[in-house]
Amino acid sequence: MNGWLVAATVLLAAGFGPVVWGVATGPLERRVVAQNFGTSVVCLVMLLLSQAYVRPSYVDLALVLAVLGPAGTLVYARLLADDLGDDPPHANLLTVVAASAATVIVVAMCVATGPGRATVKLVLIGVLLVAGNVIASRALAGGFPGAGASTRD
Amino acid sequence: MSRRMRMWVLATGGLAVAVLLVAGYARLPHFGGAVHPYGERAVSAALARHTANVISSVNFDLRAFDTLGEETILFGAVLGTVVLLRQTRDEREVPPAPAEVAPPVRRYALIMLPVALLTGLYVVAHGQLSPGGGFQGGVVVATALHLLYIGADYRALEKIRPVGTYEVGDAAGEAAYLVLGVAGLLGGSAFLANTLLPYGTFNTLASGGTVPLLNAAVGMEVACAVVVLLARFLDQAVEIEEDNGSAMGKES
Amino acid sequence: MTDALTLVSLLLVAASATAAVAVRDPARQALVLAVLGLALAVLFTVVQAPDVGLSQLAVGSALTPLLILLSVRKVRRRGQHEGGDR
Amino acid sequence: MGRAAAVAAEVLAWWLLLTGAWLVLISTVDALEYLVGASAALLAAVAAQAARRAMSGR
Repeated sequence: MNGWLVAATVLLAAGFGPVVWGVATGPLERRVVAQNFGTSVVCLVMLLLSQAYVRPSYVDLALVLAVLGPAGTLVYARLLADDLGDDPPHANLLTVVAASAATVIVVAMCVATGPGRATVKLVLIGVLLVAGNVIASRALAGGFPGAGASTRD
Repeated sequence: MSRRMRMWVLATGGLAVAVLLVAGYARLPHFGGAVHPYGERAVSAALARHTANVISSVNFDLRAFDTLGEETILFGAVLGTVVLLRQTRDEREVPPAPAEVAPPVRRYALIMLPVALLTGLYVVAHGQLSPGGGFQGGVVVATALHLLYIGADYRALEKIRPVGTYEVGDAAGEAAYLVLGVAGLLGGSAFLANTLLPYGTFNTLASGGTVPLLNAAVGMEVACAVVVLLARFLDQAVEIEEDNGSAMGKES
Repeated sequence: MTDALTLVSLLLVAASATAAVAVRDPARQALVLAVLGLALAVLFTVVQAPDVGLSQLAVGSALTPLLILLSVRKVRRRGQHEGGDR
Repeated sequence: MGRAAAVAAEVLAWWLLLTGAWLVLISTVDALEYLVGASAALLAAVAAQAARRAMSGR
């Protein structure tokens, strides 16, 4: 009974299920926020899977996602600025949930892996993920002023 | 050749392929069994050549010729896009308007650009050790450059991304792959054979003979190809407009 | 335990793929495709294919949305031109 | 002279930071990793400096 595997399954079902629902239905504002939250959930699941399968090399997937995930959300915030213009989504609660979940999981994994460069790598991924999530949600909440301009580049 | 005749030729050809497929399928080891003829040979060949990541060994060593085909497909696809999305006579190029971006997003893009670039290069360099390789790392490198478009605007990106250089890089990556293949030939063995370089010690950067070099060639080619591809898309979406003499102000 | 994880990831891929087909608007579809990419990356990792998962993450997280949304933008701008100074 | 020194200082700062990041990312550290890491970090540092200049030089 691998505890990490249980955690990954629960996080995937409880976290990513609503994300798929949130991105498939509802107003555009909520869909973009769901996509941003989905990036954090899957990055954390990747971290848990690398610990569950005892394969430190799987951490590279979480690293690439922590680097490129928020960039994807910024692409939406930038190119959908016109559609999001009227009431930009404010999802501070989700950002706090994502940040706290990331902190808990990274700390747990750091304790499990013990001191060393691998732990620093985990902390780096955690920091990148949380910073990216916060910046992306800030950008969604009106980070592109003058969104009313007809076309933007 | 009437239409009916053509249908008959298609039917016979299809039937023959179907028969071959079923015959081949019948002799496959059944799913989930203990016998893996192809897997065992691939893993033993990869370990014999000190390549830790068996997938990279299959991609760049055992079936390097197929990867040459994939790389040429990508090269051809980007070439086709460049031809299709070129600026035609009745279109004019309008300089892109500067975009206002919130300061935190700008700082984030500035910090993340080198970090993403480093991550991409890390994924390319360690292709034969851990999951990753030339293709994945090349895409990460190309996406890293475009953080500048996301953080600022297209004008800033155009300043540091001379498209001509990347087109040359695209061709150079493809050529490097071919040259490495021919080098195997000149080295007395077969085209793209991994007999040129020593296999090095297992699980280190220099292991796997020519696998890391082929990885680097593919990484360079994919990164440059994606940059050229995005350059054409961005040009069309941001700069190129119909020149139907409309008196509309510059709104791009 | 791995069966449960495989089952959950398969269900998520099925759900997001159905959503990708059901959504008609290209901009919204780009969003659903990004989430489908994430679900696929998890499925590939669960069945021990991290290289494919990494490819899916690299392409699906920022490159595909950028290509789709730039195309949507180009089509919209062309629409505005035909419509004159709407 | 001031501008060139500033540019060099920034590239150097980014280079050291990114080489450190490379050493964190890799699993086994040996001479070749240092060499490849340093050159990759140098490339990224030059790109970082060029990007900042392109973004601010509006």
